[in-house]
Amino acid sequence: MDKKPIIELDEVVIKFSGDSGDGMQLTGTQFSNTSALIGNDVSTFPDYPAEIRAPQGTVGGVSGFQLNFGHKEIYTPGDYADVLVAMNPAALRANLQWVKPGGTIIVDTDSFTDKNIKKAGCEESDPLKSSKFGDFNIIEAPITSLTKESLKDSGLDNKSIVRSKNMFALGIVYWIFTRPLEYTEQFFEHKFKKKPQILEANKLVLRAGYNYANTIEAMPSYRVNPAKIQKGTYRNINGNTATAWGFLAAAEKANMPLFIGSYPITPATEILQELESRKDMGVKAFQAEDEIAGIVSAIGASFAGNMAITTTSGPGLALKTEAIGLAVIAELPLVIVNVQRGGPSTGLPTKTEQSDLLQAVVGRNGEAPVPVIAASTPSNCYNYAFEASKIALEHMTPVILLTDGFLANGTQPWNIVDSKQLPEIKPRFFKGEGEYMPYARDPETFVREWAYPGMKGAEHRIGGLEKMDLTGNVSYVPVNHEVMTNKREEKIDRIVNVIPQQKVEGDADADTLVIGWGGTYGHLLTAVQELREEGHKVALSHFNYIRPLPGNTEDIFKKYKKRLVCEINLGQFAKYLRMIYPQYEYKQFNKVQGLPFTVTELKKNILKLINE
Amino acid sequence: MDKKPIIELDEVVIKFSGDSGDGMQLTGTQFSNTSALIGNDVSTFPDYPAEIRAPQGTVGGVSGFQLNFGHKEIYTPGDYADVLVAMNPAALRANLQWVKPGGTIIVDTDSFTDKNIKKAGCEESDPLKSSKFGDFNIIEAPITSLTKESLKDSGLDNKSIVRSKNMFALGIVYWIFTRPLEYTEQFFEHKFKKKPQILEANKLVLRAGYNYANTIEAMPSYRVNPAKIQKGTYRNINGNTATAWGFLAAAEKANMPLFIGSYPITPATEILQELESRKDMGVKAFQAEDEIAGIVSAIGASFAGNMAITTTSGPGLALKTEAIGLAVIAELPLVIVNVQRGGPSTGLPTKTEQSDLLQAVVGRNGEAPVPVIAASTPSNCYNYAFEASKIALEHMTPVILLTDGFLANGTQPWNIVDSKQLPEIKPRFFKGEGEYMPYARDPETFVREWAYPGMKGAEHRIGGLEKMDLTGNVSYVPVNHEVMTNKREEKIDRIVNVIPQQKVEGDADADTLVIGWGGTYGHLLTAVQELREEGHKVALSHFNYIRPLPGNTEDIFKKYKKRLVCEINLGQFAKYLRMIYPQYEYKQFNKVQGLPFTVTELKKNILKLINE
Amino acid sequence: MGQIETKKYTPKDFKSDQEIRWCAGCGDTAILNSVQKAMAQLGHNKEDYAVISGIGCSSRFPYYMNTYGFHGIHGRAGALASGVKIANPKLSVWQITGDGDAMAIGGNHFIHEIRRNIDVNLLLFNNEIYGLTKGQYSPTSKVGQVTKTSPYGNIDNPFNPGELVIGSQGKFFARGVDILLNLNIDIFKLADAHKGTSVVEILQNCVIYNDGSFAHLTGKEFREDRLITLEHGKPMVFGADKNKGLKLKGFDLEVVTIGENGNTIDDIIVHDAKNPDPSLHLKLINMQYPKYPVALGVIRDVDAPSYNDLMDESIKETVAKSKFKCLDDILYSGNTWEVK
Amino acid sequence: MGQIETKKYTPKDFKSDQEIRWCAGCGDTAILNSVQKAMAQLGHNKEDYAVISGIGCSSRFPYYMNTYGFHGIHGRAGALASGVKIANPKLSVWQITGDGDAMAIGGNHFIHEIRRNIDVNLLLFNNEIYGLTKGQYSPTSKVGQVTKTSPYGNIDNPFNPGELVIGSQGKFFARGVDILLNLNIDIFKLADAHKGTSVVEILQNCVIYNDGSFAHLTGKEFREDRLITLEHGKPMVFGADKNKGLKLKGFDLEVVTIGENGNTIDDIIVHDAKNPDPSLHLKLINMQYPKYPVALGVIRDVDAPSYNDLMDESIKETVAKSKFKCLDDILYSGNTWEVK
Ligand SMILES: Cc1ncc(C[n+]2csc(CCOP(=O)(O)OP(=O)(O)O)c2C)c(N)n1
Ligand SMILES: Cc1ncc(C[n+]2csc(CCOP(=O)(O)OP(=O)(O)O)c2C)c(N)n1
Ligand code: SF4
Ligand code: SF4
Ligand SMILES: [Mg+2]
Ligand SMILES: [Mg+2]
Repeated sequence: MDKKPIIELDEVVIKFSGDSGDGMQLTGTQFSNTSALIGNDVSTFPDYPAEIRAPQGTVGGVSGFQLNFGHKEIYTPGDYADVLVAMNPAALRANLQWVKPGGTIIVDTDSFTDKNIKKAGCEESDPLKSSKFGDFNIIEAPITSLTKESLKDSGLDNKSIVRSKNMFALGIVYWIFTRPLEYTEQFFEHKFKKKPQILEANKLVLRAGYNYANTIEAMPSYRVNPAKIQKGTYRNINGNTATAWGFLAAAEKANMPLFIGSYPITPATEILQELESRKDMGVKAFQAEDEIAGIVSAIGASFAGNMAITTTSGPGLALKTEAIGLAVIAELPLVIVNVQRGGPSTGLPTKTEQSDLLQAVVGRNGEAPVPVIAASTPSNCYNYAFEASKIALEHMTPVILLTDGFLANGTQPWNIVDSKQLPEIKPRFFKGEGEYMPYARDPETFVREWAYPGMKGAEHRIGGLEKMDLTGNVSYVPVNHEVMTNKREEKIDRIVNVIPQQKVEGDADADTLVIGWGGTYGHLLTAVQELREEGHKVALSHFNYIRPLPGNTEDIFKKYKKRLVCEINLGQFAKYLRMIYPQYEYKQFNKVQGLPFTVTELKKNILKLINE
Repeated sequence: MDKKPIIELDEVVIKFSGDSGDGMQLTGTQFSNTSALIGNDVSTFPDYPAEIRAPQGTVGGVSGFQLNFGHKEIYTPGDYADVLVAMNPAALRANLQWVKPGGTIIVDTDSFTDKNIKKAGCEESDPLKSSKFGDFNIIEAPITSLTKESLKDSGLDNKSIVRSKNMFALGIVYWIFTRPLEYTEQFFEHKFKKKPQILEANKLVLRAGYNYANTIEAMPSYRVNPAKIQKGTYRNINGNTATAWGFLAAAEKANMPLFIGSYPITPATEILQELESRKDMGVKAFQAEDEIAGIVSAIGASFAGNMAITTTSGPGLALKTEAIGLAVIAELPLVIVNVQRGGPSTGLPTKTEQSDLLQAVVGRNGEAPVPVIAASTPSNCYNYAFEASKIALEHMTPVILLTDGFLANGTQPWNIVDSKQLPEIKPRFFKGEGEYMPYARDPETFVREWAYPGMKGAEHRIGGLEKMDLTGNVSYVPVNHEVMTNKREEKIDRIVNVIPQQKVEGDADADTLVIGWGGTYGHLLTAVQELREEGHKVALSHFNYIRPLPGNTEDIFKKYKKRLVCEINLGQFAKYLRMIYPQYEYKQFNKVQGLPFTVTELKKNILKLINE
Repeated sequence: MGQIETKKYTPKDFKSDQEIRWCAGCGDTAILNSVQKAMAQLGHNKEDYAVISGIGCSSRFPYYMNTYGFHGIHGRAGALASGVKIANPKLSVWQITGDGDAMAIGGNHFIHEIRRNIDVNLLLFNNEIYGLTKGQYSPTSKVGQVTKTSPYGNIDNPFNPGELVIGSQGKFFARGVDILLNLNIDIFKLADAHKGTSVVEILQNCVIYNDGSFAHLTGKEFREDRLITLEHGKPMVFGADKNKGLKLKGFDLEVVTIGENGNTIDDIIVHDAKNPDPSLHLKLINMQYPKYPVALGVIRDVDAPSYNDLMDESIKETVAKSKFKCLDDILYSGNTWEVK
Repeated sequence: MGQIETKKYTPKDFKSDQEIRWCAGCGDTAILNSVQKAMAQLGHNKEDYAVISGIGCSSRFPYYMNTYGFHGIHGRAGALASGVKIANPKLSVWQITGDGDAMAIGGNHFIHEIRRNIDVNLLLFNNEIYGLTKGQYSPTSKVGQVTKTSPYGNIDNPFNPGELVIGSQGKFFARGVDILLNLNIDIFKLADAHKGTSVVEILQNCVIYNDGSFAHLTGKEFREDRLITLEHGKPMVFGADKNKGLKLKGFDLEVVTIGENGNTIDDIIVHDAKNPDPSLHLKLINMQYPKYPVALGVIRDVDAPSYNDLMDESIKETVAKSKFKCLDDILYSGNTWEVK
């Protein structure tokens, strides 16, 4: 097996693609888990159609799973694939443009029937023979028939047999990249514990693919050595799970019960699902009848003394707008997670976008200031969910946490941040001494004290009407309204004192500063690093704290001559920066295709500005 | 009666104030109607508590009606009152600070009992004797007992008798300002047609008050001559009625049925109420179960080929956010009226504010551009409701029309704009020729064609998912999403070509430009005019078109050295201007007290900037 | 649910220092009194009461109660109360809501709260009008009613709140009248004892915008003949002389006079509020004057698990079974690896 | 309502050019076929159909219909359809909605549309799951059901759609099954003929996330014994041998075998879908297997004015009486004055 010469690589991008029913998500996940477990850094990007089952064999029905793994640190799932696995003509057609020149393409030749080629809408009758293939290293494998062959004695029905062909493909790729099979085999053993026939079949096919690759000549074998990454215990994690766990961590640190009130919506649903599963940790997960009940029940839970959150995506955030205002005026802690997706309206529900920023920052009736925080990698969703909770609880305010479809579904090896590594969270509970004044504030932070039902002697009433300073009684006194409006604003502004300073990565003496926020971090960092490696001077300042902006933001901006704000929208952060720091000019690079940036296009656009 | 010398005045501010149950709104309305009918210009500002009936006798329960009428053009209800009518101690206490030095105060001495004085929370035991009164001309009238006296033979019960004491007060004021009684008498005749006893009693008391004023000495009598205003037929109108009628006008001009789907909310409800009454004009007024059903039913009606609108206030706009996105992507005409009130959340529901601006402009998920228009006087709500409808129908887009509590309830004599004076409205209906392409666009305006159910041969499907250019079929093609996003944005931007140029009032060669938008126009104009009369150079540019801004906005801004944006919020329009024209500096003057500006404070702040 | 021992409270203990701002004569004030009286008699600690409302005249209620209170946003009282109760099931949660708050904008939360059987005492102040916004028709306004938004008469067919409760699988429904303090107090005690959503519709007079909407039923002179107060286990008799009653005739209800046409007290239906089958309760709820007397009292009171109890049990069970004792257990579970 | 003459359409005329994107075997496809067949037989012009939906797998329906169609936003199908129908009452409006779309987020519009009796044919695809979001429990999921959001079993007590329709004063309720094309077509015709909200619950199999949810009822082998198809005016008989039936026993329903224990066909209840009193309909709607057969067909079909007709009449009446013929009449009415 290891007779062949092995070529060492730094970084490889693989895209598994096939029909929605072909199990590509599972295949991709297995490959990335194995790679992570053997010490590579990995970044993944699952990409699937909005339909549960889009029409078989069509380009619209192609499901893809891209991953980038390497010997060095990996920040993005990669622009172009070194290896494409295409289980049918549609998958080939949809992804060919995304394969690097000279890249390897593995196709299941059995699927290239006339019918399938037509369904895929290919122009040529035999796309495998097409001149376009000159540049590629094509591996034509009769995957379906070989799968059938290897399972002919398994006793399984034809449908089940064919369903396991993805494991044949995985076996091939495992061999090419010298991966061990054991982790995937362990996975089978767990998953098919109660179905020994299926368990055996999967193992058999995986190995058959592996052996097939070993057998046929003309196939290079690569090794991607473990990455030199920080010490620690790692696990693979995606953004939604990381978000859910960040809240668990916060509740534990605050020593409070965790309540989530949510309504399912793509791509946020997994947070709710994970927390429903965490009933085993005492989480009160309430699947509400709609988004409004989701947030309002969470506000009720917060009033009752729980740490409360609600999770959603764009259209759901729109529906929660009115209730966010209630949490603002009631000054109750609450975290609202918005996993952004393609808009407007239902838009492109399974695709990523950053177009809810202004809605989050200013999209409410009345003067209703809310801190806004954005995570920037799948794994740091954990940290920012924790941070959002800490700010909410310690500053008695709703906080909006922005992630996006790319972060939510993307995975990454994560150097586990356990409870020892996290700071304390100390809500400002009423201590029971003296008379309780619901709207008396800490003179430093402007934060009021929290008393909740069950606390003896602190009975009080709150609500959505303007309230008298200190007492919280309803008040229509004109000047009091201005006082309270200003205090609410000031309270949020002062959070600047507890958030970290903004960082810059790259050249301090560059002319050009690239500015980004949220889920584009990996792509922006890679682009900037590559440009620097190529000899250009450039820096990146990527934002996680949106409102308030870190205190040193202006200091950073003024150091650079040129600023390029890159976003997956029409320029909302640029607009926001103009609102706050109008004295600087901001160039924009925007993309609105429901897709993450590519490093290539970023470099091109940054370079253009550098050279201007 | 006309033996006394009559003093001629240019402008007078009167405030009627009393308990919520004292009928001050009616009294004020009668005075302003009479004044308007005899040719004065008038501006009014009703101001009442949020409770239906706030506790009797307390300051919180005081209901006021302020009006400014004059011989010259009147743009605001005035800052300080020349005459205050105070029906009880609480009314006196609440309003004393708003009376001009040397002003006249008419009090019902019967109401100054110990109990009432205590209820009002007055510091002194006899507030009428207080030293604070040195400066005022006090008319102490035993209004309640005189009312009782004059009705002692009326056969009415005590409650009904006392209820008419407001007419006694009105009679006094009528006499002071030499107003005829006939219009109010006609009003009684209409209103109490079926209650002749009450009719007679009201007439009697009104006249008794009038005669009382005539009888007692030491009382000057003033005349405010008719204003020199434009020729035409006039009527009194408030902002909500004007808004409703603007829509009627638009539907008539577009020759389309008018549909309104709304849910009651202060201070927008009267628009719905007026249009419910206009069933007699064929209006389909649908009081929905909530705000969401209000707007969504309107979208349905628009899809079905009606001219559709929905009306609400802040919290309701928040609830409609998601559905506005649907109208954006479906590219269906719709007008959303938002009558702004004090926020956040329920806030100060009966008070005015301009704090929903950013919500209107950018507060939606996804890139969801919507034109935003703001009315600036009670009567021009008519024009801008018409304009909003015209843009919606001719550009196939939802349009947000902003008014506010001050405009909604304020009244003004209105030089009627009838159908002859209004432009045509020409929706781009599908003509039935050729194949219908739902998302084919006019190359100039980017507007699509409108076909609706019932039109033969144009059957098609629309919805909230991203759609393919031209055909409107669902599309997940990445580049198409960008194309459509840009076209939707561009369509709204191009509306700049059909809206009027921005105007400047005042000195073209001033250094200082005052900038405002929406309901503050009257106050800003008065302040600027008065400053100019006082010899200062200053100009005003007041905005009605918010998104897009008029094409010449930049030209105007660049002409001035200093810009002061005055708003009833924390500076939302200033932020918005920085977003669009960051190259200019904007100073701010903001007030968030649930009250309109006073001309006095505006002048002070503008002057400060002029002198800087 | 606080201590078992009965606290010695007086109604005054439940009065807040805020001045009542309802119109003089508004039914809300009478209901406030009956709630305060009832609470003084119930066994909960004062700090364990949470009084939750939406927006409307009626929803100002919490401000007048010296308990924990939350005046929410319009229509969302049900969701707010649900969150409070699930978050802390020990609390005694009272939801105050109007016909608009609960059945117009809040309709969805209303039906879901009821179907889930969240253990909340839900007092629905039905004045058949939107009071706070000054008199538009509500989803319980009568057909033909002239209001600010139905100047030509209302064409919107009204809900019958109890019927919607049945449709939502409600397990407790009672009907009170603002001015009938003792009846209300009796109902509140049973509502408090019932574990699940206890919906109490209270016919409430809005003196300003819908005065006398229930006067044809509640007028002292004829009240006894037009209303029937149901009590579990008691025969359904009514009338000034307690000689009228309800009898089953096939699948229908019939009003009979005891002692006439051979009808005896034994012919009269004995009220069974505990019957899970809702169809007879529905008939009782739907009874309308003049054909029938209108039913007051606890019409339905059926035991069923509440969502909050099920949630609690389910959490206890899974926590007990779980291998995870703290988050670190989860973080280090499954596929992890070490980099040294 | 289009012309009286019957159009000669075939089901193909109602198929759009868009490829169907439901999973192979999804019940939605069967329902689509039955709707297209029914429409070909009804008397409306094709351009007068408006097919309106919310969001969900089922709500993709309009894309496959060659009629006017609007795929709305989640939960708002009822409000959208209401607007369409009120705006243009001549249209034949078909609302397509899922159990989540209609009864979770859309619950409020659902109950209000029904209470108003807006003349819409409302097809509720009940698969007891959220399909499009990949398998969370819905408000009709069974207690104990394991789904993505109920990994330890669902604790949320489900609605029975028909019961909620009754609670909302529904005048028409029918139940169909995805695969029973002829039954569905019969129902659709009656729904179309009914003026008012015609709610048709269709038991729909989601092969991916809730496969076999209704299999215990609809399996060919026992279907006849576990389902009963009600027809107005016909006795309530069922069973493979048509020898079982429903009989009234006091206030309850009983399943009896004709010919056994002295039961004859005359003991069997004759279905009266037109009875305004909902209590027997409610019992029929609530029948659950194994105690009872589950009722299919048109269970309730009661005449009552629709909101849209009342609106139309009210407008006609007020317009006829009005002194205002155009806006100028209003502008110049009342107190006006001239400045010369
Ligand atoms: C989101 C929102 N929509 C509308 C309103 C306006 N509003 C306040 S209370 C109310 C209705 C009140 O009726 P009801 O609930 O019956 O209470 P009542 O005043 O009759 O006691 C309405 C429409 C609001 N405050 N918020
Ligand atoms: C405002 C909003 N909330 C949530 C969603 C996500 N969502 C889409 S469909 C759906 C539920 C679908 O269930 P159902 O209506 O039963 O339709 P099915 O897919 O089962 O046919 C949900 C929760 C959304 N699109 N919009
Ligand atoms: S308006 Fe009606 S409901 Fe509101 S406080 Fe007054 S009487 Fe009560
Ligand atoms: S997920 Fe279920 S409901 Fe949705 S298309 Fe597939 S089978 Fe049908
Ligand atoms: Mg009410
Ligand atoms: Mg479903």
